Amino acid sequence: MEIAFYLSGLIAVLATLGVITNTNPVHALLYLIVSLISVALVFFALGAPFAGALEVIVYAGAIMVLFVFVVMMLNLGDQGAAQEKAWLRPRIWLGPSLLAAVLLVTLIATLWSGDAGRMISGEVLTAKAVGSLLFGPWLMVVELGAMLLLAALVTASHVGRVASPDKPEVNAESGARKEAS
Amino acid sequence: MTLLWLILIPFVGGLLCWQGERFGDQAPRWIALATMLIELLITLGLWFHGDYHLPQMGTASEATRWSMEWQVAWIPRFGIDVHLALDGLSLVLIALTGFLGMLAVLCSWNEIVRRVGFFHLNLLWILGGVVGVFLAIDLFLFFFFWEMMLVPMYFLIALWGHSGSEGRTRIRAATKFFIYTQASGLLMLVSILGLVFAHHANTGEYSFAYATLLETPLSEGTAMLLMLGFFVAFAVKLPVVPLHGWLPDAHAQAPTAGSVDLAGILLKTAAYGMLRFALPLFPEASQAFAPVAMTLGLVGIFYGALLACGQQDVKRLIAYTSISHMGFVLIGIYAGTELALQGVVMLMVAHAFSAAGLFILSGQLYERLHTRDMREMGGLWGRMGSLPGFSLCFVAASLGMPGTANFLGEFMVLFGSFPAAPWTVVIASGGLVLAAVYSLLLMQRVHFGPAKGEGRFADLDGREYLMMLSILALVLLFGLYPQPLLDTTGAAMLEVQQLFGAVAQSSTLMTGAP
Amino acid sequence: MNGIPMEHGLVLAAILFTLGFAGLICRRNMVFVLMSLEVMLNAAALAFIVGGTAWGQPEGQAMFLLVITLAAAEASVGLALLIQLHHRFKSLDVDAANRMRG
Amino acid sequence: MSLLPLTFLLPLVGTLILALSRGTLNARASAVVGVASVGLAALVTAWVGWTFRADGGTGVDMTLWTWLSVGDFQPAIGLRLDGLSLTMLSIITGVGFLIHLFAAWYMRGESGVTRFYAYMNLFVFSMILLVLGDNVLLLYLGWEGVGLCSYLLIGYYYQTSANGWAAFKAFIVTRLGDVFLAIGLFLLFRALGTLNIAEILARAPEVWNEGSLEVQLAALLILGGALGKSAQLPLHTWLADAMAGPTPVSALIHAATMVTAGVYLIARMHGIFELAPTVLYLVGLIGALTLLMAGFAALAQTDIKRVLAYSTMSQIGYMFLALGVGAYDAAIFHLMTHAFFKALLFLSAGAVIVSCHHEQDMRRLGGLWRRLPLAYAGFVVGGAALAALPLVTAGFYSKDEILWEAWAAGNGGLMLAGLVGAFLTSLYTLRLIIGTFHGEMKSDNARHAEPGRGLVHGLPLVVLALLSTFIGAGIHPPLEGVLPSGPGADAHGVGHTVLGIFAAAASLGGLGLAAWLFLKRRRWLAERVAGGWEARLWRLWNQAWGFDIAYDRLLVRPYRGLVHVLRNDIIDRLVLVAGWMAWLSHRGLSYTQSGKLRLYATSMALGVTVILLVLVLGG
Repeated sequence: MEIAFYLSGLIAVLATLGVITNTNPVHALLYLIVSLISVALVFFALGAPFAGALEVIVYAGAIMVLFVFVVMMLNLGDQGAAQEKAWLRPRIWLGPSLLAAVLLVTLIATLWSGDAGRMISGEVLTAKAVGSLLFGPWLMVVELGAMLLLAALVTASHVGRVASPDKPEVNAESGARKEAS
Repeated sequence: MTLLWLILIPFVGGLLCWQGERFGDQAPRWIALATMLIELLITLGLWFHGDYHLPQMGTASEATRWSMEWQVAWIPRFGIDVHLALDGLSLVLIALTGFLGMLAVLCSWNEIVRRVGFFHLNLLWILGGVVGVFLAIDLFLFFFFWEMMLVPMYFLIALWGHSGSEGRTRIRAATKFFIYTQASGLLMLVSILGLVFAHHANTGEYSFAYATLLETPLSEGTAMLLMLGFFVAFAVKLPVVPLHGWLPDAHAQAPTAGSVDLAGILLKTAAYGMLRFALPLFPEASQAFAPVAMTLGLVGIFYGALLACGQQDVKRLIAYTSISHMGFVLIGIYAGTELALQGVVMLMVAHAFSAAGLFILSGQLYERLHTRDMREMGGLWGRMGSLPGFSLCFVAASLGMPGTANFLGEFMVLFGSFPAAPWTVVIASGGLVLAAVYSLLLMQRVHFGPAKGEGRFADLDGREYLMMLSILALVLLFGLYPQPLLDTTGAAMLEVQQLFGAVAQSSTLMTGAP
Repeated sequence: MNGIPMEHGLVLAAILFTLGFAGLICRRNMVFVLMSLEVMLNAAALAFIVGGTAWGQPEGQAMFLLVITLAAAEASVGLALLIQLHHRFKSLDVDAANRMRG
Repeated sequence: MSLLPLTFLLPLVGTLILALSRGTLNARASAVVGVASVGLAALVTAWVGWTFRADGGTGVDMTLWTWLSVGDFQPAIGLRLDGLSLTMLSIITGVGFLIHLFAAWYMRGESGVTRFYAYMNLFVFSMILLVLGDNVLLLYLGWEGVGLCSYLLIGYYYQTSANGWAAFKAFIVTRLGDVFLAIGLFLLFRALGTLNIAEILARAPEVWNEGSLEVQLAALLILGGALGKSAQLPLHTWLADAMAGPTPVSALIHAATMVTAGVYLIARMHGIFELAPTVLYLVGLIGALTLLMAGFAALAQTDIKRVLAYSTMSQIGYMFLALGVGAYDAAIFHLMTHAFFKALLFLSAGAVIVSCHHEQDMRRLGGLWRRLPLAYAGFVVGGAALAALPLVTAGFYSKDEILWEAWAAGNGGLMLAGLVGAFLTSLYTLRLIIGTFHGEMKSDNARHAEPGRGLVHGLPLVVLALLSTFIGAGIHPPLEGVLPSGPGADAHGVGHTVLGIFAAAASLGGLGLAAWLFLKRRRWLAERVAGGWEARLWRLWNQAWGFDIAYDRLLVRPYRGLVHVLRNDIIDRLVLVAGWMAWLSHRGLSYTQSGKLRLYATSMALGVTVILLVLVLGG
């Protein structure tokens, strides 16, 4: 079980590295899916099978499919990959990576400064426990989540329209700017 | 209950004006006029039927301090009440508000043609806020009305103002006015809260009531800091010189009614605030601060007068004269003798009349000449009927010609302050010469000298003539027979004097030097 | 067989989060930015799960559910924006959409 | 019930009628209202004077109402009639009526006559209040009121800017004096706790020792007020310019009444000055200096009215001299005779000016004595009185008394100054008459002079001419008991006669020298004055010793400079610096709003890192 945790953890880290360094969106997406599945394995190893299942179904399944659709719809060709290469020069990524490294070090240092020693035994917390929690005391939170999803649905369907009727809006905005300045 | 109505009438009247616009442009004007007339009549009724002499001032207990009171809880958790009370001082100032309100409505009769209803809504709401300030004795309520006045005034300047020269737009003037007064108002809020917390620390109870806070014991440093918060808020509104920047712009760019209200009433709320709150709440700190305040008053007198001499815009000139006159008010307030305080009331009333008169006249000049630039005037005496004559009278009032109320005000302040601070008074008297200089410069530049053109302008019509004559009559009446006014405010001023002067006797700070 | 130390799980979450963050600030292509965001959200979710299992409480998984909801909402709105970006600027460069600079 | 209030209420009613008429009154009706109100006031004054005599000179005290009452501060609108105020009242209404009457002739054909009479009546009203007020505040009301009317009347011809500025100057300079007076009043009230004049005079000796600092200061401040109003050194510069007003105004305000208010004030407050002998001596000294300074200045003027203006200053200098030696009654007596003959001179000058189509420069007049006999007669009689021609003129008696009192007080220096002044007076008076009425006519305006006709023209001149002779000197102001008698009052001996002879000699000597110089040696004089040091001296005298220029350099220009520097409100600009800084920081911060998403994320991460680091390292 520990082996499963460490192994899938390693795979997750490597796959994520692949996500952020790859220049081809489709390849990157595949790496991301690998990363998500290995995290799902981590969940299983930790004893949260419900979460692991959801991770696979929702994350690696639904959300990633959405990404794939979008990438396919935009039809990013070879010159896209070339541009990605141009954007990914060491001069550009070195600074941010350094900052990220510092952040990581700080985070780990923070972790170690807290009280350590709690072990995860891997006892399984079943979907039943989660369900009775969610539809018991956390009912409000579930409803809020539902609202959030609804709002996201409305927003996405509005924003995502390609022929949005906002040409006059742009004009109005620039007009307002002229007045203010 | 009458007191509540005094506040509500302008607000309700304002809403009626707003909606009355549906029935044509004349409707809001008549409604506003009627509203202010009712307000004035109620006040005068109170004046004639009430007794404001209140002889037993020595034992100033709650029962005798106010002539009328009205109280209802508002936010009990913090000890905030809607607590209104009336004494002679508030009565006089509310009557003044009513009268000047009528004048403001009358003088914008032909001037305002756009959005008439909304204009009168703003105008009346300012006046309602002012009345609230004069009546509120709950500090939170006071602050509420204090801030309440600003918003409609902002709109009044921003929407119906005139743009001045050299990039002095009305929006800028309005914004400047709002920022100055709002920022200082917030400082006052901090002071009020500080006072309330100090009281809470002493007694464990929250209270914003004036009478309760009056007895809060404060350490010397705290009292000074809190007093300064109040002082700065009032000093901006008065205005005291380093903080006067908003006034010339706001006065000059506001429509005539706005200038009349600003100079006539809004400035008086500051003096009222000092008399009602800053001095009685912090007598020791105020006493210690008095030399500084008087020096600021002196600076104001001379600075305002000097700047008035250098202006080309009629309304800016008058605005700076207000600064100069308010310097006398400040000196009188902090001299703290009974005579000086009564003089302050007198001067406030007198300045309200004379400044209102001058502003209305410059508004009428503007209607005829379409300019406020004095370089384009001159030789108007024979060309405008009786307008120059009235200008002369109000200029004379402004320079403190005896027989006018301004003279009595200034001289009472000076007579009263002389025992307390002789050198201050001696220097301040020099301001009388400068007052003559700027006042006569106004006459000389506008009405005397060779005429700049042919033909005559329209004489004052009946409305304008009546307006000017009524102000002039009041100026002369209070100049020659001010006793009814003085009797009314006497008790209130005596109380301030006792709160403030009691400290003067015990402290050795005020031995003469300014 | 005494289980996994909680710190190890959290360190894993931290590494994933930092990697996602590095991707977020390195990449200019909005597709990658959105993917990096998914990684970061996923890392946060992992931290919840680790916490929940370490104490043996189901709240960790409940929070995970919320995070996943959030991620779904974010992904849908983000992708809609991506389409708009592509449509308007003919580019996926997030820096192209900087009209809101002061 | 005394009729006393009517004396000032009638002019007030006149003012109100004229002011509120809004142009409905024509010139004739305005004149009728204006003249009649003062005429009625003069009649009432006569009645009041008669009852005053009949009552044996006890006077009247009337309190109309309490002006205001706050604590001790209780000035009343109250009147006090005694010998002094009755004298002044008679001069104001009597001479004032004659001048109003003359003005009806002078002002015909002018525009805005209604305004003129409104101001004139207001002036009479204020002046009467000044002399009748029983407390200093009411006196101050009148004091400022006459100043305002003076301002308005000097600037009556408002279309010319210079007139307006002359009026402006007159008001500001006198206002400067008024401020001193006001401070003096503050001091008096603080020390004595009253504003009533009678009480002030009664309490002053109780509170103050003779010569104490405070009383000296009070006297000095009151003197400051008097100097401004009476155009004495160093506040005298306004009077010559004040001649810009219509001539009746100069006669009434700037010769007969208002400018003598300072003399009245000092006489009224004599109790204070008695306690401050140093200041009293200063009064005399200033009077002597002014009379000499103005005498020389009058010698070098070419404008008729300016000659008269400087002579007025000089004559008031005599009055101050008299006050300075404690001869209050002599001062008031001279005030009265001066009012007669100077009003006569001004009205005659007015007659000349109108007849000659508003020409008032001596260099363009001359030879008018045949054409304008009445004006000439007025000038001769008035000039004789001014020059104090012995025995026959009123001026001789009053001036002689002043000189005698100065001598009797032991002030030989002041007396000598008076004698020199008398000599100068004769000199410039005859110069004026010769220059205006003799020699050849020097301009068309003079050649086409049209003599004035009618009763309103003739009557005032004749009456005033009569009063300027010894007849006027027969009127003795009823001042006993009001003012302390002078030092030489009861010592009319040989010395007085000898001094009278000296004074007569000075006067006659001046006349003789003037006749010789201006009739026989005119060309020689003109040559002398054309160049060299004489020309410089002439210019100096013509500029009245250069006070105007000095004041302009020392006071007016720095003031204007200061105004110019401050004009844009420096403090406001300084406050705006705060706003400017806010704007700068806004610019700076808005620069960071680059719209680059990754920068925002980076800065956020930086923040998180820093906070965490602080927590880790700090905790």
